[in-house]
Amino acid sequence: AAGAAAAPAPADGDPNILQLPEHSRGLGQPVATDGYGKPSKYEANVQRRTSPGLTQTRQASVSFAPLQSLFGIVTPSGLHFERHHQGWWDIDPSKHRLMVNGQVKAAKVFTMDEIMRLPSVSRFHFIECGANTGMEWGNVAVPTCQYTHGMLSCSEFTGVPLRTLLEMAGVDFRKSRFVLGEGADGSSMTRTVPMDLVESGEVLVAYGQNGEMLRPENGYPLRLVAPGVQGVSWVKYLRRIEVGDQPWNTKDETVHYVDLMPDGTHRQYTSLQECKSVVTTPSGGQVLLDKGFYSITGLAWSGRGKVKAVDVSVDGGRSWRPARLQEPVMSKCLARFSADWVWDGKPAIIQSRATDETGYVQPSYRQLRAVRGTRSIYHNNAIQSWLVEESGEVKNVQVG
Amino acid sequence: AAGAAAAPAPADGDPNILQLPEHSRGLGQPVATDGYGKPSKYEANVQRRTSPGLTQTRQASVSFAPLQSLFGIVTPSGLHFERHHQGWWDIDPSKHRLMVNGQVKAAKVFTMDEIMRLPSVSRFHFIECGANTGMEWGNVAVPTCQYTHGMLSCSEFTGVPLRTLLEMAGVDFRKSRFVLGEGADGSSMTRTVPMDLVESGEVLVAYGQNGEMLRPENGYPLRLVAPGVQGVSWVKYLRRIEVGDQPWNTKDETVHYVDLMPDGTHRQYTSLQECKSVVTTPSGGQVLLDKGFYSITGLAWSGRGKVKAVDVSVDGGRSWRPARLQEPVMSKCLARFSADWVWDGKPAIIQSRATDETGYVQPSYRQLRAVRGTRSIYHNNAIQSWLVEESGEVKNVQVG
Amino acid sequence: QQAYAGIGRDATAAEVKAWDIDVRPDFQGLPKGSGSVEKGQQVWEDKCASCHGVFGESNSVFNPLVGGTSKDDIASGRVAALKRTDFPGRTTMMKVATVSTLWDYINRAMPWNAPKSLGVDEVYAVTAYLLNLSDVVPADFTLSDANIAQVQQRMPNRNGMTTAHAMWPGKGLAGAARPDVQGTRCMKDCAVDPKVTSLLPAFARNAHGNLAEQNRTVGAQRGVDTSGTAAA
Amino acid sequence: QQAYAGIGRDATAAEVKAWDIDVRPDFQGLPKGSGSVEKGQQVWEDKCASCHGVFGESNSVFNPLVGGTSKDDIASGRVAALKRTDFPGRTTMMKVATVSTLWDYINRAMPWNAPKSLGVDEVYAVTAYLLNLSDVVPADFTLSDANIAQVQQRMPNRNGMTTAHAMWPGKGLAGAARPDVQGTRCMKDCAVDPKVTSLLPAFARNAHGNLAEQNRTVGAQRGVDTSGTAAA
Ligand code: HEC
Ligand code: HEC
Ligand SMILES: [Ca+2]
Ligand SMILES: [Ca+2]
Ligand SMILES: [Ca+2]
Ligand SMILES: [Ca+2]
Ligand SMILES: [Ca+2]
Ligand SMILES: [Ca+2]
Ligand SMILES: [Co+2]
Ligand SMILES: [Co+2]
Repeated sequence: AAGAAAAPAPADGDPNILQLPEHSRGLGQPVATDGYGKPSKYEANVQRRTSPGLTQTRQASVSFAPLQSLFGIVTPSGLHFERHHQGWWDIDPSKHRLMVNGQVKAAKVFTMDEIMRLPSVSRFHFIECGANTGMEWGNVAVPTCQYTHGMLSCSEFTGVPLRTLLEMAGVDFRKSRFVLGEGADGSSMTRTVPMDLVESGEVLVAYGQNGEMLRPENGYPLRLVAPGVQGVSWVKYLRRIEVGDQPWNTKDETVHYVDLMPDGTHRQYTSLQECKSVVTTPSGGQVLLDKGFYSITGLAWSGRGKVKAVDVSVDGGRSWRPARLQEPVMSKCLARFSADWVWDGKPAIIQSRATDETGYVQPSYRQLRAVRGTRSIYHNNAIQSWLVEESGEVKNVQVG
Repeated sequence: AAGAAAAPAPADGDPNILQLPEHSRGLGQPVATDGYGKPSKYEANVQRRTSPGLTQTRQASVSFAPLQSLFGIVTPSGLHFERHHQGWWDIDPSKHRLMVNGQVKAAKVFTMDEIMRLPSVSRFHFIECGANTGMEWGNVAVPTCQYTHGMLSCSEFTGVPLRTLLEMAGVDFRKSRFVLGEGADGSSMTRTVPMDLVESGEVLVAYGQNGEMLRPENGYPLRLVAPGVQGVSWVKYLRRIEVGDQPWNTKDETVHYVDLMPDGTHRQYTSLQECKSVVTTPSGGQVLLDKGFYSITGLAWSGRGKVKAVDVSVDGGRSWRPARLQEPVMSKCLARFSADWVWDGKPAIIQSRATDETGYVQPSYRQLRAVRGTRSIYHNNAIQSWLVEESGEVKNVQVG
Repeated sequence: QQAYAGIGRDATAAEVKAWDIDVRPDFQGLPKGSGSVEKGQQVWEDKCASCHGVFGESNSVFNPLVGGTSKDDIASGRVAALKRTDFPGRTTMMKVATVSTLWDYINRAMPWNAPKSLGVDEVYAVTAYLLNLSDVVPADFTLSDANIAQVQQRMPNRNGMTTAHAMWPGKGLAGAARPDVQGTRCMKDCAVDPKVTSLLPAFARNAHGNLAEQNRTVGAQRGVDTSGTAAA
Repeated sequence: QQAYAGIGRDATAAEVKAWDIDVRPDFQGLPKGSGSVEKGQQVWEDKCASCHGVFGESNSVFNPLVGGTSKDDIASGRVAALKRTDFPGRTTMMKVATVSTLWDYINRAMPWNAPKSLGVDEVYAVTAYLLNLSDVVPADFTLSDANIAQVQQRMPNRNGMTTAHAMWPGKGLAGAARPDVQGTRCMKDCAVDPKVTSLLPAFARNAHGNLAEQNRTVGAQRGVDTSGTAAA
């Protein structure tokens, strides 16, 4: 097999063992060298990246999380994918305000100080852009899982259930079945969110992400967290919530994030991210160093609740076996799966297929396209295939 | 009440609303401005810090995590507490090796490439230094929970169960009841770990932390993860595991991390971190801006398993009520609790008290000192008290 | 409320006015005003054309806004070109179903580098200009709060939207009880033909840069060195 | 093993020798060799005294290594001063129970800025010197692998350790089935006297810097401004 496998140790032993390294023979660096630390210099390849040609500007654009290099379910906040429509800002939280208005007894204004005084919850949830894997509807377009699936991240979010704020303003849940979230950036992103999700307590007005405040790129100091719903609804720099009795049909609800069907109609308000999975190791653009044992691992998720099972195939889908799921499996959260594999050096096609607690099974490209065609752009949750060639090289492919 | 409460809005409204901010009227920054992002500039106060006078050098020292500013249970890796005995290093992972030797059929050497090919697990665990809260055994010594409890962090760790490696080397679990972990830094930290924990599959040879590789300060590229056990046993820069039939009595097992009892004996091998909790908001060194509603929140944990309950008192321990526990509560992991409180502006003493699934109840200082005196240095898990003064100022106190 | 005494306060009327800018399909939120196509062309050329092209056709800063709609579409309320798999792009005017959306979005977000800088009448005018470019309104038209509901009746894709699916996570709009697509959890001898049907061409291997530099340098695998191949 | 074919390899003898440096209380792992107190003094003054002081008494880089032990302690194997609550510090020699620990640690970690640079005989010698400073061995003593077990019998705190507790998370050493301390889950009218018994003195408020700068500037509370008070 190809690749940069470590040279076999000489007869007496590996020089990295026999000659004690400098760090075993010296004094290292002091505590608090960095009051806020950073990754090793040897991790410099692990970066979020843009896909050339995808957008014409970098402020209305996307950067993709390097899923191929991540472990477990938490996305380091520095590598969280980005999607901006009019660029990102670092907003002074002492000047930021949240307004609640519309169909409420009294419109309200909250400072960040006040929001952070209210009872909060902390929950792990995935966020996926509705356009994730969108470039692959028609055919293979990009080489690695960073680009195929990297508009996906998962964090522990901390915030106040939006329900609490609506109750403070005086909401009538029988009358008002829709909520508008609006951002404070240039795009002032607006999206309609169903009151059902708000009423359940799931939708949060969040300030915390992975133990610290949200990152500026992810909406500091306040964003909407709408578990299971596509990322665009997780309005960043959240400045206003309006309560109403009908949806708003905003630009990103009728011109984008609408799914073009073969009959020329657009499906609108397809907000939910259906059950999906992807093998991240090994994955496209990698090369296996050797034959032998590998642990196939990847991520599975569902906007409808918990992942119930993930199956893995190494023969392009002819046969499958159940993968292990890492506990705890949480609702509307990434789940990490793994399966043992001994690579015999022959070509193999690796796939994963997730099933969620509602019984929904992730479809093949054939099954998905049979209904939705190839031009939807959004909500491509088809089974991903990686071809392992004899050279060890792994390629993004689609199988017929 | 004292403090910098926001000025009341003028009659027509808050200028932060009436005059649209710059970010609502302009174009923000592009995606991937930072391939690896960082916190907002407004979060600059949230740093790990040293406690002046605690150690004579900064390479054999500690930096404390800012618990007072953290949310949920995940500690951002950049704020993870540090404890070095001979400084930290950024080790080239391609040159790092792990040796397994001692009472095994064949001593083994593994490269990082090889370790990362094996089946891995990802689990959330707390790590607490055995000396956490050690400065407070006799009396109040430091002002904030960063210094009283900040040798505590919690991450999602990814790695290979040590059991897997020992089985590959050929271990006899009946004969070998102890394991030595040894680091590759100057201190080559060595600690004895019980085989019982290894056999259970809990002890990991870990390379991942919160989705990415370990940070250099936390042992990049490899560390031992010994859930429930004090941090010093989580050997960083792990280079060697020796299997044996008796403990090693290393310097940090007989000169430090031993607990001095009133009778002049030292308890040795007190490795386990018993059930403990601390209110982080509000906490020492803070000032409440106003009377009214507050959400008291904090962290609870136990080295023996899951936290079962946390109670909160605001009258210095005369009366208590159960706090809410944030799901999921995981074994040997931080749990976030919260309780509603309306501050009437009068002095109050806030405390939390955790109970774990074994039924162990966190003790008061009186209960703890009755058995262990005041000179143990290690394993101070007494109930913490914060005095809220009429001014709103919160002070670290001990109650009699 | 009593439970959280001291947290939050009532918004003033001026505050709500300053921020409550959304315009709904039923035109709730639309301020009174008007603007002609002619004035709109002026605004457009001054403040919009540099990015979107004089006729809204440019693809250099964003996708084209105008094009792909016909008089037939205006009559039927369905953009026929959306059915054609051979039709290259999809312009804004091909997709947008509600005129309120254009008004709301231009008002809140355009010009891109100076959002919320237009006056109400400028928004009416430039919206009128875009509608005229698509033949929705004539060249001598003046769009206003009074006639915008009629204009809605001529939007080329006004009947092109459906909520007949199971992907609205609430009750209000759900048009289908069950997902439209469903996989099968076949475990062996599955009836598939695992032939590779799509693969990146060799010349495109380096279009995303050298993949060796996009993978960790340690672990079960490396990134493939694609530096030898040409960028697309 | 078969399951993970191709992962890991047998270590060579030279490799194990290079890294397997630990010395256990039963002296497993101790290499043959010897060193005199006199030679130890030389090594000490050259390579150790700058940090630990000529007599191991310095508190400037680390806690004192030597002091606080007596001839009586050597006889009893219990350091009496550890019982005294009025005794200020605890030196290394007061605590260390096993001589192997000293040998092992000096060999692996000292000198602090050049660990693993000492030869085997130098480790023996400097260990002998430290033991002599504590009167464990006489000034003319030569410590060696042959006599180190006898020296162990004179370690001042050799009987000072106990594992009679429930905090070893395994079976091997657990000396108690149940935790020594147990709180009480009293919920009301608890028999406590919530009087403040310990508080930081006012002059120490700023000893850790200005707390206003150590808290977030937004949220339910701020850090207290302690900049007006003197540092300790
Ligand atoms: C500096 C460049 C620039 C200028 C000037 C500009 N736009 Fe835009 N426009 C954009 C970009 C980029 C987008 C896409 C934003 C996004 O992705 O959300 C856009 C989006 C739009 C859209 C929505 C298109 C769609 O399909 O999403 C409309 C309508 C629009 N602009 C109209 C205007 C009008 C009217 C003006 C002038 C008043 C204007 N633009 C000025 C760059 C510009
Ligand atoms: C440059 C400073 C420096 C030099 C030189 C130095 N030491 Fe140390 N020594 C330290 C520090 C700092 C520690 C504490 C390390 C830690 O916290 O783990 C220490 C710890 C020790 C300890 C353990 C003490 C305890 O209670 O943990 C011994 C024994 C020791 N040194 C012996 C020596 C000997 C012998 C030499 C010379 C061969 C030496 N040291 C040279 C700084 C030094
Ligand atoms: Ca208030
Ligand atoms: Ca409105
Ligand atoms: Ca384009
Ligand atoms: Ca190999
Ligand atoms: Ca050994
Ligand atoms: Ca000291
Ligand atoms: Co978007
Ligand atoms: Co330590």
